[in-house]
Amino acid sequence: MNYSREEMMTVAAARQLRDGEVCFVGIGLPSAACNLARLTHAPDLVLIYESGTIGTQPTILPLSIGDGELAETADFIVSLPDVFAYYLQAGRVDVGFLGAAQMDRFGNLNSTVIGDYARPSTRLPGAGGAPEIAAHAGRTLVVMKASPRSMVASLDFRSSAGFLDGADRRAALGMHGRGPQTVITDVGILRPHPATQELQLAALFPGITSAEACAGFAWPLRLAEDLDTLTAPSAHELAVLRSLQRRSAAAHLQPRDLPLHRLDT
Amino acid sequence: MNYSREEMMTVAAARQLRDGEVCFVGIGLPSAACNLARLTHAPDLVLIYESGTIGTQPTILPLSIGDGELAETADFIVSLPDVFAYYLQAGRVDVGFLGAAQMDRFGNLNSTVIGDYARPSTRLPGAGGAPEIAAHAGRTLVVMKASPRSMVASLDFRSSAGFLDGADRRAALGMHGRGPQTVITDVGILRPHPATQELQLAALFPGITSAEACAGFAWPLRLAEDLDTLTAPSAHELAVLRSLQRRSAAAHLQPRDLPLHRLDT
Amino acid sequence: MDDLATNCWMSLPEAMRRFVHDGDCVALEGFTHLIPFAAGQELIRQGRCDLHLVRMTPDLIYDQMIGMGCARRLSFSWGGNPGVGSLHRLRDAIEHDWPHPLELDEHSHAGMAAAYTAGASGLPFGLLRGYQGCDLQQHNSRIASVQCPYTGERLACVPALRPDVTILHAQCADALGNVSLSGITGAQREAAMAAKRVVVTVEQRVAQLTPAMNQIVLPHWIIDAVVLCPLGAWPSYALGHYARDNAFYLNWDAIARDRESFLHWMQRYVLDCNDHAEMLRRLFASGAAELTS
Amino acid sequence: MDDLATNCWMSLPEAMRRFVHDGDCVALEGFTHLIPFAAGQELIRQGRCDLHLVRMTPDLIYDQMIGMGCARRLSFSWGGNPGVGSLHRLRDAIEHDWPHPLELDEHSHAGMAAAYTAGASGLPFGLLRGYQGCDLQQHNSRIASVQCPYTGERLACVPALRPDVTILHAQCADALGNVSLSGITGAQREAAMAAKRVVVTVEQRVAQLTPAMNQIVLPHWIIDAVVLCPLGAWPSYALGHYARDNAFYLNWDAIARDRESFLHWMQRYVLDCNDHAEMLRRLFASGAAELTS
Repeated sequence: MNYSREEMMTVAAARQLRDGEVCFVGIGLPSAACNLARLTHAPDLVLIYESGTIGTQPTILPLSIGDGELAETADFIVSLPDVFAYYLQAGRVDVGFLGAAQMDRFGNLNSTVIGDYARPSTRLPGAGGAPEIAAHAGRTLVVMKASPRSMVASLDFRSSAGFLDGADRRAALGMHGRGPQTVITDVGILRPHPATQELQLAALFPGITSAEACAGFAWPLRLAEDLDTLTAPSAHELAVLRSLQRRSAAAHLQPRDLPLHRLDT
Repeated sequence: MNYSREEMMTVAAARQLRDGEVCFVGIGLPSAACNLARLTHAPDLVLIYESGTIGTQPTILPLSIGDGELAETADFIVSLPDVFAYYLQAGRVDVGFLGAAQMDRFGNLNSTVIGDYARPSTRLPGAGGAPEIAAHAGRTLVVMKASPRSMVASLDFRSSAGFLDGADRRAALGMHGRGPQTVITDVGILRPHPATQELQLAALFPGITSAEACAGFAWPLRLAEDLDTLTAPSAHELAVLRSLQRRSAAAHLQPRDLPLHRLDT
Repeated sequence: MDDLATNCWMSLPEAMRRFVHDGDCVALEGFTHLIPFAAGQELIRQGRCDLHLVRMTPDLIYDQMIGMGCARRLSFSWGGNPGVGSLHRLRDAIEHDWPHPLELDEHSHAGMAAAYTAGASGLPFGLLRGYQGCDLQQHNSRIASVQCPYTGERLACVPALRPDVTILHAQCADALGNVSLSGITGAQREAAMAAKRVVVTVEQRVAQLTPAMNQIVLPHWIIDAVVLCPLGAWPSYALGHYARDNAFYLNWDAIARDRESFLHWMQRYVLDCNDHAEMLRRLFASGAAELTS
Repeated sequence: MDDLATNCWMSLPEAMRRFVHDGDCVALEGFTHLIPFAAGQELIRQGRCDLHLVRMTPDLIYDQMIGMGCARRLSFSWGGNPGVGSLHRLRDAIEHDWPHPLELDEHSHAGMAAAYTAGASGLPFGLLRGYQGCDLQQHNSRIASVQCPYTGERLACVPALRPDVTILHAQCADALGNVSLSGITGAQREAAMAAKRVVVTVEQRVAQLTPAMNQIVLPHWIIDAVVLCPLGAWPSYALGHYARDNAFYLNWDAIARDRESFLHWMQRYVLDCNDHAEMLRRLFASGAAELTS
């Protein structure tokens, strides 16, 4: 069965999630991956979107982190101060998702600026929830396509901490979470080396060579000793994912239904 | 019209409240006074009970600070952390009520122990909300009967701060509130001296002499230069208060209606 | 889903046995409303001891537990019988070490609220403008202070409360164990979120939680046990189900004032009863009316 | 009561004129949901300038205000077009000082939430475990730290946010001006409680507030003005009333990418319209469809 790289990424991310875990979900691929997991092997996955929706079970993928769909299908909703203090900071989140414009070999991320902070060549949206997701989630999954422009030797700005300079510097800062345990790219999966914590290629996408994979990184990517190849998406995984995306696209295409008549009252 | 000392105290307390003020109410006489004010000259008085009920308009006086009546007649309810942080500490309360077992000449209060803290002769309930009500309410009203056992030269324990040792020591501690601006006893009303902040007799109950009043205090009570006499409760004040208390007593005497049948399910 | 449902719903004796151990730090929260009396009395029946009890307002339930020798230590902020007067068993423990000494960790309400909030937030301490000009911090070395890095002013600190187990009573829960409380909810949410384990007794098991006044919801995955226990807050109350038994609160003053009458009452209505339902039936049988109202 | 009701209900132009002044620190809050677009656009119409804008997620409304020169300073934690990409006007201000320089006070979401909470609580600073190993605090000297008096560990601090005025959009308010928000409520309650003045636009005026999902209520006595403003959150949404206009969010990318097309759009749909209702009628008249969907 044919599948795209993006589909393989989504499936690979979904497979990282274990049933019953509590996930702090981001928009886009993480949201697709979490809902794919929930609709396949992890029906009791608990999804928390940053907007405070707890135990959300959306039938379509949201376009924003605070879509009405997320509120309407949530077990309940809490305020932003509460979701960050009582859920994330309190250590009640097992898995957090992160993405960024740049990542370095220790999984540190930049989503703030390209260039100088005060006068950037490109101003990016900023850190948002990332610094504390990176610190407090039991583990984080980073989702980013591999290219030398994004997988860089040195970040322009560190928006959120991965393993810092490696070798347990992270634990020394007293962070509860175990950091970026898995990085899902469009060529394969990286995991930290047990001792140095430098990210190394742990598994390749089917049909990708390690040379092709390494070309996506601006630093000399190390290969794990037991370098593996991921199983291709199953027919069931693809069917569920495509159905979810079809459903979502159809819903998002529906014409807006703004009750303009209320302006006349 | 005849009236009791307790009725005069309640009426005197009610008269301290101005329409539209936000009051942090305690159980007992303060609750009666606030509701009397609300039912007479201050219909838009906002009552907050410590249990988090905001804008409560009880039809009967509660027996506890968290009676269902307070919840059912509230505009809304907040949690205890919220009522203490967002309402009291944030300076959104105009008037707080306090009572205690002992008060000294500067309006400092003891509701913790008689005797030594570690091995008291009488253990009292403790401070509860008082330390922060005393600090943060715009002003406090203390309600206590006068007797040398309670109006003491020196407290066994300072549970909450009045004017401390006077002479603006209070302001030096950075407290938002202006402290015990009025003390309502069963012989008259005390107010702080503008300079020393020592409490002095500002107004007598009708029919009480200043000598009788002073006998209720273990320290030599000073009299204000413009010592006044309070107006006796009006017929309207008494009628409203008595009706409220009659209504409350009748409601409290109703037999309990515990749905014991639910034990069989 | 059925497995999950089966796992968290259980009987009160089982829940107390599995999740509350001798020596634990235990918070039975509820500010006047929704006080988990049935759970506290089951702990007495099971003879739990050496507990560090935590509650803003000890109320009758801790008077009973302290009088029956369950407690080693008490964190609290107001220890009276609301609207009535003293908690005589609490007083006897402090004043006369009966049945044995009780360590006190005494705070103000605002301090307790900040300590629970810090515990729920994963912070080591709670921050407040509080305790100014009071003697409490001279007798409780856990009340400290910290300097504001911006203004230089000193603010009070209290160490975070993190109970080993928090026990609540709530109006309802669904099959999965999602719990809903409404009305006056005190510091219950914070006490639950701060705890390592959470046990909740409820009035009703419902198919679906519906919005209610000041509703808070606790998700099933922070909760270890849910127990169906109608009237489990009596003599406290459950808004929408039954009112506070003010007469019993008044009556408790006489029952608890004297060690003998206290022990007699506890024997007859708690120890000699298998459960909360039997206690209520016995209390409200014709013969017992004089004891309770 | 009628006097009070008359006093707090007013028109949007009047509310903005009376309660928002040039140079003010202004928070228009709302996390994706209930963003007060109509109010922000009225501030643009009135030419308000030199504002210190505060919002966790600047969103399209601050892109518009910044692009029209209302802002001197921005406190924020995530400045993108959600699910779409950049806020081009925000970028242009930071990258090229257009229309003039913008000071940044940048935080994480958790830091902003703690800062609002501190402001609402009357504390001078908010406390969090945050910013560990990040570069933000090197560029924002307002992010500081404090030592825990119990454990010795260092925790991050942010100064309390206390806006001169917080502006919200809500589902409904009653005659007195008690306001009810439900659904995703972000940091709105904290932003309102932290503010010196509060103005709220609402979808509906109701006789009585009824319980709703995750409802928060703001009491009339902390609120300075309530404005009836149906669809006042468009293109954001009001749960129970209308959905988020995702197509417009997508479309904004093209409108705002270019200074000319941005200015043209603002002239035609904001400055040339008397109010939000006229803007919506013009936008959704047949001829304008290509611009918006």
